[in-house]
Amino acid sequence: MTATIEKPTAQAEAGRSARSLVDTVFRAREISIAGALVLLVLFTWIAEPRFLNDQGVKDLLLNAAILVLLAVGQSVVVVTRNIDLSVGSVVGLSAFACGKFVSGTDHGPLLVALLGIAVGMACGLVSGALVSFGKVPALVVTLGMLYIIQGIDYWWAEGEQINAADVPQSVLDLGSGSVLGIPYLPLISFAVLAVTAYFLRSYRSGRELYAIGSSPEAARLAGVPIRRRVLGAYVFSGAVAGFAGSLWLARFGTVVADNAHGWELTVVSAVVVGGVAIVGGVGTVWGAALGALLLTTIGSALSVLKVDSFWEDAISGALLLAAISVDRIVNVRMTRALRKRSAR
Amino acid sequence: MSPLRGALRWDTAVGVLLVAVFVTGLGTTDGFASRDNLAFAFNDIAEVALMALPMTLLVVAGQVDLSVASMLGLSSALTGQLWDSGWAFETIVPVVLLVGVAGGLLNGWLVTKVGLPSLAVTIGTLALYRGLASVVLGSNAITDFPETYAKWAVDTTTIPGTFITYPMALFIVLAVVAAVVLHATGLGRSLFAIGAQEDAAYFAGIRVKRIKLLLFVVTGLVSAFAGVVFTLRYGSARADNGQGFEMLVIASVLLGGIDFDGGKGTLFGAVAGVLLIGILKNLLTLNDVANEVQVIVTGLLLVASVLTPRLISTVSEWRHRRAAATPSG
Amino acid sequence: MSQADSTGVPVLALKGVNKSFGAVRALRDVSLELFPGEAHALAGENGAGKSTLIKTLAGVHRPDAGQVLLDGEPVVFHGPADARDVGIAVIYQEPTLFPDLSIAENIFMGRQPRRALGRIDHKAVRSATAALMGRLGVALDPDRPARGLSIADQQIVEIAKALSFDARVLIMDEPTAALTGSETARLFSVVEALRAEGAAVLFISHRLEEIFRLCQRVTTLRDGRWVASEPLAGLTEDDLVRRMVGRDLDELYPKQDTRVGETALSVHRLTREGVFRDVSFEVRRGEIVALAGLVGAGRTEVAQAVFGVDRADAGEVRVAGTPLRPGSPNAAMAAGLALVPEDRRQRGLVMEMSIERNIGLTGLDRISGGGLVKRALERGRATDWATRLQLKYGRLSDHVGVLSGGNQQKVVLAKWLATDPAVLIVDEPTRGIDVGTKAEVHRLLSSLAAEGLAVLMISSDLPEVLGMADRVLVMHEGRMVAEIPRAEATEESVMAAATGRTGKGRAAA
Amino acid sequence: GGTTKKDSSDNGGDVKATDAKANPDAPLKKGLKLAFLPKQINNPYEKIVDDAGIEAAGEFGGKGKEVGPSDASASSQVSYINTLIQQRQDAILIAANDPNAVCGPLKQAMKKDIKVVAYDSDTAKECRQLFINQASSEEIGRSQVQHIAEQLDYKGEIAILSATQNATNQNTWIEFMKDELKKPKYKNMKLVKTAYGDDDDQKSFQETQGLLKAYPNLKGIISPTTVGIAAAARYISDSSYKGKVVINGLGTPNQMRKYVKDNTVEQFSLWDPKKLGYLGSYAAAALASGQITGAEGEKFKAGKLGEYTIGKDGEVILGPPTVFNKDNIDDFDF
Ligand SMILES: Nc1ncnc2c1ncn2[C@@H]1O[C@H](COP(=O)(O)OP(=O)(O)OP(=O)(O)O)[C@@H](O)[C@H]1O
Ligand SMILES: Nc1ncnc2c1ncn2[C@@H]1O[C@H](COP(=O)(O)OP(=O)(O)OP(=O)(O)O)[C@@H](O)[C@H]1O
Ligand SMILES: [Mg+2]
Ligand SMILES: [Mg+2]
Repeated sequence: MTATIEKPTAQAEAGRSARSLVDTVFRAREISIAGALVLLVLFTWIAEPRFLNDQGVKDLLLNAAILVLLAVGQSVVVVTRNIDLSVGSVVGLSAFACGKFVSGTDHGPLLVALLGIAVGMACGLVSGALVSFGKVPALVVTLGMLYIIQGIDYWWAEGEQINAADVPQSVLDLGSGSVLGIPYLPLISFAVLAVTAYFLRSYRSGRELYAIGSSPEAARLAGVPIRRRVLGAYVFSGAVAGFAGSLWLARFGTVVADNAHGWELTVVSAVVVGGVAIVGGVGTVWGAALGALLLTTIGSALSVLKVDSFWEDAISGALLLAAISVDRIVNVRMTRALRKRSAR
Repeated sequence: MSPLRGALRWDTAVGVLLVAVFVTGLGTTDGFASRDNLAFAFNDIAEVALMALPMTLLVVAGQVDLSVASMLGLSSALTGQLWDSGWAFETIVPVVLLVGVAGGLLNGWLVTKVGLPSLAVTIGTLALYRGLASVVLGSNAITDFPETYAKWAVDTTTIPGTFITYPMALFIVLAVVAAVVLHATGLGRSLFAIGAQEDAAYFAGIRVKRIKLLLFVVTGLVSAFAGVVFTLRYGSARADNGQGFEMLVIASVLLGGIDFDGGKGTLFGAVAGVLLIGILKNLLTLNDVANEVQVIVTGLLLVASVLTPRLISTVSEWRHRRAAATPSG
Repeated sequence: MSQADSTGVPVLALKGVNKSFGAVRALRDVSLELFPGEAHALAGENGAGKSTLIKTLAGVHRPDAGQVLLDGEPVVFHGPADARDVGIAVIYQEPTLFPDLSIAENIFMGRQPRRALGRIDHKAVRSATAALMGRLGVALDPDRPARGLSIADQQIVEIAKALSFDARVLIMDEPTAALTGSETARLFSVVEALRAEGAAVLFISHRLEEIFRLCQRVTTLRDGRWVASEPLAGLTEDDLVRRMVGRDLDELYPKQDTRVGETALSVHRLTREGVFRDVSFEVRRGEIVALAGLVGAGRTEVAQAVFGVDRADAGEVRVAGTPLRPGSPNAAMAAGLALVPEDRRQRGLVMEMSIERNIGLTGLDRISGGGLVKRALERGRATDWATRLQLKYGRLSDHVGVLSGGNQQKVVLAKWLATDPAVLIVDEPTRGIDVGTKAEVHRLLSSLAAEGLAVLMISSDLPEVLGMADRVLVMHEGRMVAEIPRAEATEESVMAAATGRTGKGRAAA
Repeated sequence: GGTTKKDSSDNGGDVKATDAKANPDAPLKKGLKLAFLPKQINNPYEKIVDDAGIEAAGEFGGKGKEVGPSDASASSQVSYINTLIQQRQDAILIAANDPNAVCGPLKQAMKKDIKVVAYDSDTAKECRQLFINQASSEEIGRSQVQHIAEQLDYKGEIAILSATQNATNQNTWIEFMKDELKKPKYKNMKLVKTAYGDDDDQKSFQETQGLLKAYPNLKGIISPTTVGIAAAARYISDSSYKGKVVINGLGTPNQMRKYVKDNTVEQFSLWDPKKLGYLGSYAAAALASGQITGAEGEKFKAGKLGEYTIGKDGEVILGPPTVFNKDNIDDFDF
């Protein structure tokens, strides 16, 4: 959106040292976000040591798990120069569908997860088909889908609430259980994250997603099956959101129709903070996951630091702005330094 | 073919749809046509409509401001807090508008000087301004605004003999101004150029950054003013006023056929989009259509807004190709 | 001399192809045959339909009528992938790279060598790219992202991409437009080698000497119609031009003698770290000064810094004696500067805007009255310049994007000439422009100079530089290395300076 | 100069339509149209109330319906009031998101002889004829503190987990809680923080987390909102704080059953939301039929609930809340 006029001028013939510097610049995003995260955690920990006790670490990971998952799904779409604003609604619908499905039964977690994924995939399929085959702007379509899915969810729920008491214990255990002290949820998110990252890096279809986002026209001429890939990205994002919905049920036990209402902007900001360019083609799911972790950690840190709740929003907004500004400024500085260095 | 294509442009279609919905309402729904109801229906969307105007210009220039509703909330909270601490209303309004300008400057500065994408920046300021609103006012709700001013904002006061309320009248005036700026001035041309191809606009000597900054400032200003209108209209200043309006504003603008990638759209379309959402909501509510169904209708309209023109052009292309394939004399 | 046997079955052919875009009939009943081991040239003016023909062969466009034949059998390509899969490699007129991806990925997208489990073999991708670069004799780092490559380097990546296919048919749409002599020579030797291996080649260029150098046959198009297909042996350049234009061509490089006036533009010790250093020169009224150099010498960057789109780190620019506020294109325009940028698609034009609005964009205050844009003035300005530059268009309200490459270039020129500048900087002004129009543009530049305009012309086209310039400035690796007066400017002297072997001419201060 | 708050201490007129005479013997009219306007449709608690109210309307031959926004914001209720006026309902029953924002339109409604009854969360007094209070606000507020104090032996730090920062009923109760805490017998107890979960399950959950981490010595949490208490209980039940931190507040038995049984929560309280809706429905009908006008001291019959008397400021109190614990929770289903 901001095609900056000041362009990165790296000399083609620049030698090895400059090249590794280039690498650093391009990886700076992940590094600076990780740095910010570490600083934040350290600072909070010094102020309140209980922040990092067993329960504290567990809470941090648990809080981030679902957002990380959604950010991973969203990045895959954003990388193709599209966006999926319907994720919040999909999580809501899937969580409610799963809740309705298990309530009063003893269905196991596997079945619930499958149902959630199926619901999410269905939603992703519709959005994806509209975007890829209808060739219509993703933002409008998925904003429309946000409303449509939400409406369906409300209409179906009719104000009903699924309570933890109705949910089978095996499902709830998925949300609260752990192995070796690490809760399942973050482990699941990490697994999805790692697999997605590897796929995006090492498979043709993964690289093609970046190609589409970087230049749709060039992708078309290179024979990339754009429609199929974009559709795939949406189905994946939908499936991940649906899966997140079933995990939501497992974690919180209580579901109503408007779970995750308004999360789309949080997810998008996690992705953007994590360095995935909103215009596509750039960024990694690792970055997006770090972005999500940073956002949830800011929230947790503020409440641990006893910040007046009236200040919480303002501070997290300011921190978000600071994070992306500092990152951008560092990046610009480094590019400029690089240009001047290569003068010699 | 070209006049046909003109008639099938989406913004025209939204206009036609608006009239159709209106006429249907007159014919089928008791109480819809009453002056009270029309005045109310229009006034009910006054703030969203006001904010949609600068938003249209922003989106045409390829930018977006998601912080408008938060600015509305901050302005409302500030109005309440200052009023409560005994300030004169005549002093409060300029101060609040200045805060709107400052908020717009911050958005614009981060976008133009720091070089961040506007979507990211304004997601941040969305949280920041809303947060400041709750810092200012906490959980208080301030009421008792002066009747001398409040009466101009409510739907029971209309321009005599019409159903046009004063916020609506203001909207009409500003809409005309915005339409002229966008479609008939050099600035408007520049906005389209910036939205379509920023580099080319910059190389053509257009002051891209300055114009963007200006747009954000105007958006902040109008949002702050919308906050004052909102506060007076409901007679209640609270930190969460107008929460979630940003999506409504964006939805209206998009519904009017403004291309989110920038460089395309008409102000007429945006206005028609806003009014359509407002009228439709009123009509459906009057007919006891449940809220969830209204939500679905909004979504379907949005999808239709982009899908329909697409379908039309596909069909006409197809027909054209068939015509071209058969040898002509 | 060619081992092609024109009586055999063509690998790829078009038969009776029609293609229209709305009201524009880009191709009418066009046929073409490509034989193995033969280089075939496609000639025609701007907008004749050459690129459209190529896109039809490449599966980008589907013909409205007529057939594409592969090995004599009719085929239907549903997309570029289909054409690619049967061994057709295409270099399009406008480079189409993925700016965010590395050069290596750009070349092998969708075709990366794979390891077990279908995983990409990143190492193999990189080494294959390095090999290709070696073959083309350029030192581009395979891991470097494509963003920020100069147009020439982008073109080289495109060429490498096409070569990587080991294709049966290699189609090149003006691959040399942005290249200088040495790269072109290198490219030609690679193409020769491919041809010797039996590949069919289709080549488009507006530089006729290149056509004669590389090709054996030529097909000429005029206004979308097929004119002739014939062997090049026995043809002269004039014959070819007559086929293309339908008349004899006027004098090439119509340089008028002018009286050189006072200094219009003076650049003093301009520096942008890492790009160019300590560049000083002057351009006087009535003078055409050429800025020559190898690709990547920094000429474009100098022009952009002078015009203020880039900020110089040091130095000063004066227009008519008054220092220019740095970093402000707006101030530059006010002072009477105009810059026709090199990259017309990104920087020269707003592709989605109409022709008239693009031309009006540089003079919004001139076409406005009382704050409002006067449509009549806007249209008048556009009509005037479209006529003067012989622009080929449907309606002035059409998007610039639908014009042919050369006609787009004319719109960029129109847009800047309409500002009535005192100093005109043109960066590759005739890139992709056909011979007829090129002469037109040259005549225009000449007569404008005669009227007292100062022209700084950046060009990689050496004949153009020698034919048009009163003085030639030469840059080498970011430094001004020579200033050669017209009388002493020869191909050798300029090239010597450009490659750093400063012999003739006097070294710049 | 200028217009300041002092100049306009008395704004608007009092439009309360109490000029009409009440006729205690008037029969309930048939075919009355009652509209319930909850804080937000989709709020399970409000849904129970409204459904009960609609059912009650059926009992006396009226017709009830529920309309409302899907977000609990102050402004979104207003457009519904307007349409209800256009539809000429006989009475509007509203659980106000904001006591003042809905005032203007409600006054208009009353001018058009539509009766206005607030329930659950009050509007400004002059904007409705009756307020059906689930229990006296004072009693709710004070009893919350009394209950938790007993559980904690009058010692230790406590916190409150409320709904949104602006919820009227919540804020009124919290005022009374703070007042109660001033009494000397609570001198060893300390209210350390009021957190806001926005009646959002997930937010409440995280706020609970935050409270426990920020205040290591926290001994108890009062959550006077059904969403909040369930979320808090759920967090505690899975964490190491189980058995160490006391949760009390207002919740529904169905939501809390699991946590009472697994000993996370010992007790909590609530009135019967069905009765609240039922009473609201009858009160609205009595108003619309002219049995009462909303003046203090008037009496009306609320079907099977028996007779109620209108108190000060048009308030009708449902009755004391029920305290739920292990022994009685299985007797309730809502
Ligand atoms: N996508 C399109 N839509 C509409 N018209 C088009 C489109 N592509 C090409 N044209 C028109 O078709 C005609 C032929 O264009 P083409 O690009 O093939 O010319 P060309 O011979 O390649 O010219 P040049 O030498 O300038 O590149 C032109 O009049 C052009 O305006
Ligand atoms: N758009 C761009 N973004 C980033 N770097 C660029 C860009 N264009 C050129 N460069 C780099 O700047 C240096 C100078 O290039 P420049 O284009 O000024 O050279 P030039 O002499 O004009 O050559 P050309 O004939 O290719 O335009 C080169 O190393 C080139 O890679
Ligand atoms: Mg071409
Ligand atoms: Mg150049």
